[in-house]
Amino acid sequence: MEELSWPKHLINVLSNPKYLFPLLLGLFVFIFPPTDRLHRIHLRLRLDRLWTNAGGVFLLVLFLSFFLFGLTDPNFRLIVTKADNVPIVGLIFLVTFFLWFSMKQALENDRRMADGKKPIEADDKDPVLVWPDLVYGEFIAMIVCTILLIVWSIVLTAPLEQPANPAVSPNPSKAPWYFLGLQEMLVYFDPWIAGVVFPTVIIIGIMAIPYLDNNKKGCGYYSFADRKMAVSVFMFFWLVLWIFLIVVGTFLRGPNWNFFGPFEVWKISKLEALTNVNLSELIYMKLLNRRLPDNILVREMGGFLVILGYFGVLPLILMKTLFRKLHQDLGNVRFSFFTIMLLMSFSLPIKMMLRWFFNIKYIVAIPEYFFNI
Amino acid sequence: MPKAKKSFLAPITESQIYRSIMRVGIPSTRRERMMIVLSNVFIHLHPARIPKHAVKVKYTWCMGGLTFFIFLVLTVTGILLMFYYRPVTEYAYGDIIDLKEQVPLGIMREIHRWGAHLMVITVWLHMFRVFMTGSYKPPREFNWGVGVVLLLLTMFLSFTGYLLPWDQLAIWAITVGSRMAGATPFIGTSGPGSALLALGDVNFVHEASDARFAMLGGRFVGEATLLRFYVLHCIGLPFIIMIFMIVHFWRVRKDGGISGPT
Amino acid sequence: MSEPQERYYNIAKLNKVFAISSLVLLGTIGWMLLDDYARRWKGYQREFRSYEVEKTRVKFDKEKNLLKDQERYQELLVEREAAQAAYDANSAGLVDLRTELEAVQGENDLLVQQYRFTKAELDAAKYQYEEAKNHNSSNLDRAEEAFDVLQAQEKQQKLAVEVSDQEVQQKRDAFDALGVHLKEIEREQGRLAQEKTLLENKLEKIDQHAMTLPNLVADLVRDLPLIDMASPNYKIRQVVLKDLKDDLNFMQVPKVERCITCHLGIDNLDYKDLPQPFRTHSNLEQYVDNDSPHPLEDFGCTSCHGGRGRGTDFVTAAHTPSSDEQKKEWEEQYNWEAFHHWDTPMVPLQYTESGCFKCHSGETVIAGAENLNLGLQLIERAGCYTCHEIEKYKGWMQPGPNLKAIGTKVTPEWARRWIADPHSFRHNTWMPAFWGQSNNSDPNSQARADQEVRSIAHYLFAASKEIELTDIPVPGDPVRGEELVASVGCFGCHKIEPDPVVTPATRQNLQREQGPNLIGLGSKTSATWVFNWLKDPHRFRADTRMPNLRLTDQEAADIAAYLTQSDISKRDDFDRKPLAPIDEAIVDTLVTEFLTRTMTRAQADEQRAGMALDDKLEYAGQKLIAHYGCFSCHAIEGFDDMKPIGTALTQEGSKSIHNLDFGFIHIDHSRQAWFKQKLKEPRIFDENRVKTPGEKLRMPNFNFTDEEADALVTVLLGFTKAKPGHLKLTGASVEEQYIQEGQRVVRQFNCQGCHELEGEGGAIQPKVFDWLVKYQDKEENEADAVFKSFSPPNLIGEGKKVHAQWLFDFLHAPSTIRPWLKTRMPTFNFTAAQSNALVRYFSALDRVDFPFAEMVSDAEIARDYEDGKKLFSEEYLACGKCHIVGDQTPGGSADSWAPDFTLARDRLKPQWMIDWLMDPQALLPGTKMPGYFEAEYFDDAGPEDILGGDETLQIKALRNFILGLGAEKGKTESSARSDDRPDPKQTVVGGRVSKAFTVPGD
Amino acid sequence: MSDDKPGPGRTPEKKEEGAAVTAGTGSAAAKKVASQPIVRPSGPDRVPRRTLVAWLAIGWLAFGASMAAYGAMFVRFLFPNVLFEPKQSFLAGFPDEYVVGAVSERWKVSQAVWIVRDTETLYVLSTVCTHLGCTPNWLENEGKFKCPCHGSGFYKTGINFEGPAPRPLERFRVALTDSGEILVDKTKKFQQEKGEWTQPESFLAV
Repeated sequence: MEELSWPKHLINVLSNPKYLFPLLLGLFVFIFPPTDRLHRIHLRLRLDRLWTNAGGVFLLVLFLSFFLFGLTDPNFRLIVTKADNVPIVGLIFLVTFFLWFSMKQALENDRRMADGKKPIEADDKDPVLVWPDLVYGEFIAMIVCTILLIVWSIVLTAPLEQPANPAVSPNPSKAPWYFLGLQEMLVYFDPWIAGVVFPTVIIIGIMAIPYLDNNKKGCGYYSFADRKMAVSVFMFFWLVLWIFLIVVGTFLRGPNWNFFGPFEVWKISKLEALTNVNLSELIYMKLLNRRLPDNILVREMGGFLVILGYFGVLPLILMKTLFRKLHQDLGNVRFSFFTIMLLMSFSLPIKMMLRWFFNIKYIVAIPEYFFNI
Repeated sequence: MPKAKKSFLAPITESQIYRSIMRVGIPSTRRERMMIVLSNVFIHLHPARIPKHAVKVKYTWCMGGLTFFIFLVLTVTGILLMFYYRPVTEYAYGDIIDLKEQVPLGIMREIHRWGAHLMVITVWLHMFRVFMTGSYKPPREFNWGVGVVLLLLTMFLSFTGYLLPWDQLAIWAITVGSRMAGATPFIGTSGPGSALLALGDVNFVHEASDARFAMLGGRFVGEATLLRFYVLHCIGLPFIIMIFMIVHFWRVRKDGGISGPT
Repeated sequence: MSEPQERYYNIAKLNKVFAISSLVLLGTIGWMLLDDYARRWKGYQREFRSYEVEKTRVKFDKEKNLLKDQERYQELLVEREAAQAAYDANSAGLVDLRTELEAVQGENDLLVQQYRFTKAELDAAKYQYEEAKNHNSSNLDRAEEAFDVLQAQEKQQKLAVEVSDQEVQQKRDAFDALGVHLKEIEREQGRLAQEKTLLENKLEKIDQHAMTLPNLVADLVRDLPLIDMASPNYKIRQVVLKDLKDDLNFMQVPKVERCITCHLGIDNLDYKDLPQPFRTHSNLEQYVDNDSPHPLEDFGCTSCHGGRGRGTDFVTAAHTPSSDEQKKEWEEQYNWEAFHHWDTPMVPLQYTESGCFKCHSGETVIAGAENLNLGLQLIERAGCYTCHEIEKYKGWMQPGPNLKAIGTKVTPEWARRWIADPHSFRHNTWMPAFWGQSNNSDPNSQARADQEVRSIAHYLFAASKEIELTDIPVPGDPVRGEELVASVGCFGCHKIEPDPVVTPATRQNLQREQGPNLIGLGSKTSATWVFNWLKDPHRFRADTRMPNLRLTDQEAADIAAYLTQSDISKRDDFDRKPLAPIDEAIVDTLVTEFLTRTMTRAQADEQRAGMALDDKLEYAGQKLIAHYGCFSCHAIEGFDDMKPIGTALTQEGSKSIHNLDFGFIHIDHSRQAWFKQKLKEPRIFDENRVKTPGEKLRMPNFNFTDEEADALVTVLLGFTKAKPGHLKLTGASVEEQYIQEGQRVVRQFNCQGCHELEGEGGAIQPKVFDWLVKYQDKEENEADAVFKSFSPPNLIGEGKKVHAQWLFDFLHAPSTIRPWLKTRMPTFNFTAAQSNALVRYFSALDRVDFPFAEMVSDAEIARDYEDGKKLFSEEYLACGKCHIVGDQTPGGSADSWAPDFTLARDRLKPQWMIDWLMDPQALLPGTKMPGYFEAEYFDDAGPEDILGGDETLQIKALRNFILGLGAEKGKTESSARSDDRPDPKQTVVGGRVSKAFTVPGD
Repeated sequence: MSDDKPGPGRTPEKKEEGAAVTAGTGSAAAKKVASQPIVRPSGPDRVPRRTLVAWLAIGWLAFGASMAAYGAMFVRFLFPNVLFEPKQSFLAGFPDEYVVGAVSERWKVSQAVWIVRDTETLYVLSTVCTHLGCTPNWLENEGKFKCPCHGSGFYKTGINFEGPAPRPLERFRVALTDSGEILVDKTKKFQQEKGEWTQPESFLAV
């Protein structure tokens, strides 16, 4: 193997979720500022220019050049052009485009409303006949969609691997791509949390959006300024915890579920040291310098306290401090539901970081009863 | 109104047969245009008139409509594929090979598979659009919930279809995916609390009686799973998803049509 | 009143968008159709068709010209014209006759119809009548009456029909008679032109230039897209196999073979010169053809070649190139890429024989699969099966010498030099090299190696037992010894090759490497040891394959002297190789490493501290022997029931590529590439790996050549988990099992080193030739003529020839049959099971009933005595001129002698003797035995004055007389024989049996 | 075709767009449309009616052709390129195995044929009744094939003589292999009514 050129090497290192994820998180609050203060920084950094035509071109060029540059690399090409991965490449471009497209319209509306005008949609209230305008448009859209599907089908053969063999699992074995976010979570959480609790919570959470978001503004038109908090939280879930994890799971997870940079060979023999400890071990062995107590409850007391603090005390603190205004807006019930949800979802990045930077595996570890958090 | 020259299609569009089917000829007045919407069961999904911004692709991205359209494409190709596919472990793999190697226009499989991927994406983008325009807000809260159920069903449809080729990709994706069911608290063997559901020495939650078993029809992904997933994929889930779709479309209309600024 | 327009889009623009997108849609659908339609195999079929037309046309032209030159055909043409003219001239009569015939025929038709109706009514009436009878109905009378009437009517009508039939026949005959001559000519014409007509018909079907217009149009239309399902020219051809399955992991699915969709000329010799994919199979005698043992319908293609039978595209059929050049060519020509999603891709052409093993796994030699056979023999010789479990070789003996008494044989110093580098002592030894390999040649490893070898040697000698050696009673003479070695048959299994010579890897060569190359024995051991070993090898090890040649003391002493005291016996360079001094630090490391595997470091240190140096060496040696698996090939004290250390190879050919560690070596990611690399350089995959000594690869290096490695790869690829249906497996019948069992014994004891068996073997023959030239002063051409008679006998037809009981006894205690032979049948110390296996093997080979023995009664022998003696005498056939009779040896040189007649009675089967006398060449091609009774002039062959000149009787008399010669000799010892066939269970046939052979199941 | 004239209800902005896209947005449409009482602006910004219809016609033609191709494809899809049915020819043993004058039911179940041997010939009859496809029974005593469904009767030769069957039973191609075995090929059939029973391979001369 020849040496990698430095840009590839840099990308390889950077794309390690260990670095990429915190980086994204850091950038995120400035790109989608949930609060006014952050919004001011956002404006000062002129990040709003991302959502203009120029910004769109910039994003397009950025993504395109990355992929074009990447395609010169055999390993990148191998992974990206794998038939089942192509939809995800498409997804990256589509999501970025529609993100830009919606934000662009939102910003236009925001600007109009700042000038005291109504959003564009409000100006377009004249009725229009469905026949032919809407129906015709839909018809054409269907045709175009069909064309896309057929061309895609001709160019790419649907994958069919070796016949099923229950005795030999392929390495890596991946869930369908749309579940890769969940599979990624499984690395950090026990199956019952990542595979059962989280999906349930996610579904309930999404369904609860209309009931939590009692902001009367921002209905029926694109806008950001009117609903910074809502958009920002949504983007966090949608972009960071869903799309990003899918992309990582698809492109950057290789044999043995090891992390591989986009320009790295997927070697089965690659080994990573996975040395993890539980919180209880940290407390008793490292801090208190003694062996783990036999009693499970005593042993995991620390963990329970942390959990209790996280879900019990933290919301109260938040209520009084950072989220005071939110609390006022939402009221007690909504607020507690919202913060619990939010904290739950934040537990994922927190667990990730704990794992990456402190090698902590479980906060509460009771494998005896399959109860690990 | 002065009579204009008749269209050359008039002998057809004014015939009794055509009229009996279409009710309205080629519409040329506002009234006729509205009539055609009202008298056609398919187009009647739409109201006769909508606000102008709702016609704009810029606003709707057409994602909901396309999702429905792809669903129809998947139904048609799926039915065709059923002619050549037998959900039995001995045959399934060979049948899928043959779609590529021998069946004329076996490309239906490609259309079906890529269509399924595309549908997941369009559903996501549709939800994204709905969120960005705040369209879930009252009075449309419930329909948002129905939409979430549709999202789930879409992903389950895709998931169940994933197993059918019976290749390595299939069984291992399902094996990995279904492991999670086994971790369900209380009713999954490897979930917390499963040990509590025992009376004396008799354990009620074990590998052959837990949530995962119900899903797979066995301790591991095998013959029974293939059949289960096939039935769910071809009959069970499409049936449910259609009911929810009806509700969804109905509620779009009943909740005041497409959203817009008040 | 203005109506609000309520419109948004510019409809013209939408129309345009619609039109454009519809056009694009149409385009994509067209594209999809074409993409689906334009399959590569259609192109091949089209191409093949043009070849087919070409070939057919050539044949047709040839046939046409042949007819043109054929006189008879030309005559017929003329005759036909004349006949036609005559026929036409009679047209008036013809018309009359036809009119008459038609009239009669019309009458006949009516009669027949009437008759049939009546018959049907009769059947119904009969039914009614029977019913009525049964129910005693009141209608009985009426029914009976109706039945009777109809029956009478039917009889009458039948008669009428018969008369009418006859009349019709007469008329027809008369009509036909007129045209009979013309018909005959036409028929003969047709017969002569049959081939041409067939070809012409074929051309009309396939050649567009020879088609009728409607057919031509149809031909153009039938393959058009969308309607090509109705009756296409070009279609996928497939065979579904019943007994051969694709293994889809825990499921066996019948193979579907579509290879013939493109490989169109595979079963037709006409296409043997065409390029691929059309070329004929290279061996239709054996494969593909319906009359071959492996017809396509039953065996398909992928069962031998591998590949994805359902594939209809070059890539998806999982073709595999056989060389880098081919790979490049395919990449350019077919966009070839490895098809990873099929576990059994095509086996590269050079390894195709691996496919034979699936069904022929029980056989020792698979006819025609030379590469595979060589590989199997290499596995046997190298002893792969001792470290790697291989189903086929379960229970085979260890290939290396017994080391339990090593102290009696060699010195520790010699042993250390030998273990460290066996090839420096004997260039072609089969002992592989463990040290000095790519992963242990660095200075550290070398220092360690010295101590490892020392420890191993230490253990071996410490565990060695003494075997008492008797002193050589007489002084040996190396010169006589050399001659003895050349003559008694040592070269059947051994070589004496002081210097490396390039020998091709052949099976015959391997037969001569059954035992070690006998050089350097003076360096290795003492003359006394060699003497003792030669006198009785089984004393050293009961199951050794070294046989006892029953040498006299003098002979043994001479050979021992030659092997230990002549110029071939010393390897001075080797003896002078320095031996590293002991390095206790390294020995300590070794001991600690092994100790810490089962205990903590502290415990290990403590234990080690309590060990003397000797103990440490012994301990380390023992562990190292276990580590390197020395015990697999050699019997070593303390290692009697150890498990083999290598990977089991029984299903190696099905191993997933992911389970093969390619390390950092850049070779093709295929099984065959990995196997070959591993065989050529077993330790290569350690390159650039950081490993402790204990983790390193340890397979030793056998220095396989490329051909040998290829042969072994063929075998390994054949070791698959494929399970052919039982109908396809060989070895199903009892005979086949006997043969396979016997072959295994033959192989293990290297019978073919001396004898020719099943058409191969006799490896010693060139050496016999050398001996004749060197010691018998024969000219080369002389030697060439007679070397076969001085070689061990060809065992063809042995089952037909000799009595089973005799053979069984002979194998245990060989006796001299051919006293002129210097090579001697040694005593192998066979177990009863092994001898039985051999006896059954010979019977099964010749399809002889077993264990029946035919006998000739004493009375018969007595009856024929006089006639036989006359025939035997000098005046007539002079049998005694060549054959030995008891103590009487014939005159002349020994090369014309023939076996002793007194042995015949016990040894030979009477029927065989008759066959032999009739035609010796047929039974043993090339034999010196003259054929007195050749079939061509059989009736004149025998003398007229004996037995009335009846040759059949003469032969019988002669046979009986010869049997009598044996009876005279054996009378004292043998009991009376009966004429009857012996009871099959009665195993005592000859009357003097030490051990009896058995029949399984009895 | 539909009236597509943009009227005054259009927003000015839209008008611009339309004008920009279609060169010389024509006035021709205006003349045709009766239902619009509004006076249409005339002049160079109107789409010519002819162009309008042309585009629409092209669109519908192309779309119609696509749909036709689609439909044809679906039909084609129903005809696989290979069949997994059992082979249509089989070896039926040696002629001596068949009794002269008897109808052999040996292959009735596995191959759906009767093999009939008389003094000079041997022929293979299909067991499919020519009426509606039932399988007749061979009645040894009556010497005829009788179909249980609608009572058609056939002689041993296969000729129909009673009941509704319109034509005789079919015969299959029969030949001898090189080794003298009977080879029956069911892909080739011979029908008496077409005079095919005299053709060489419709029977075997024994």
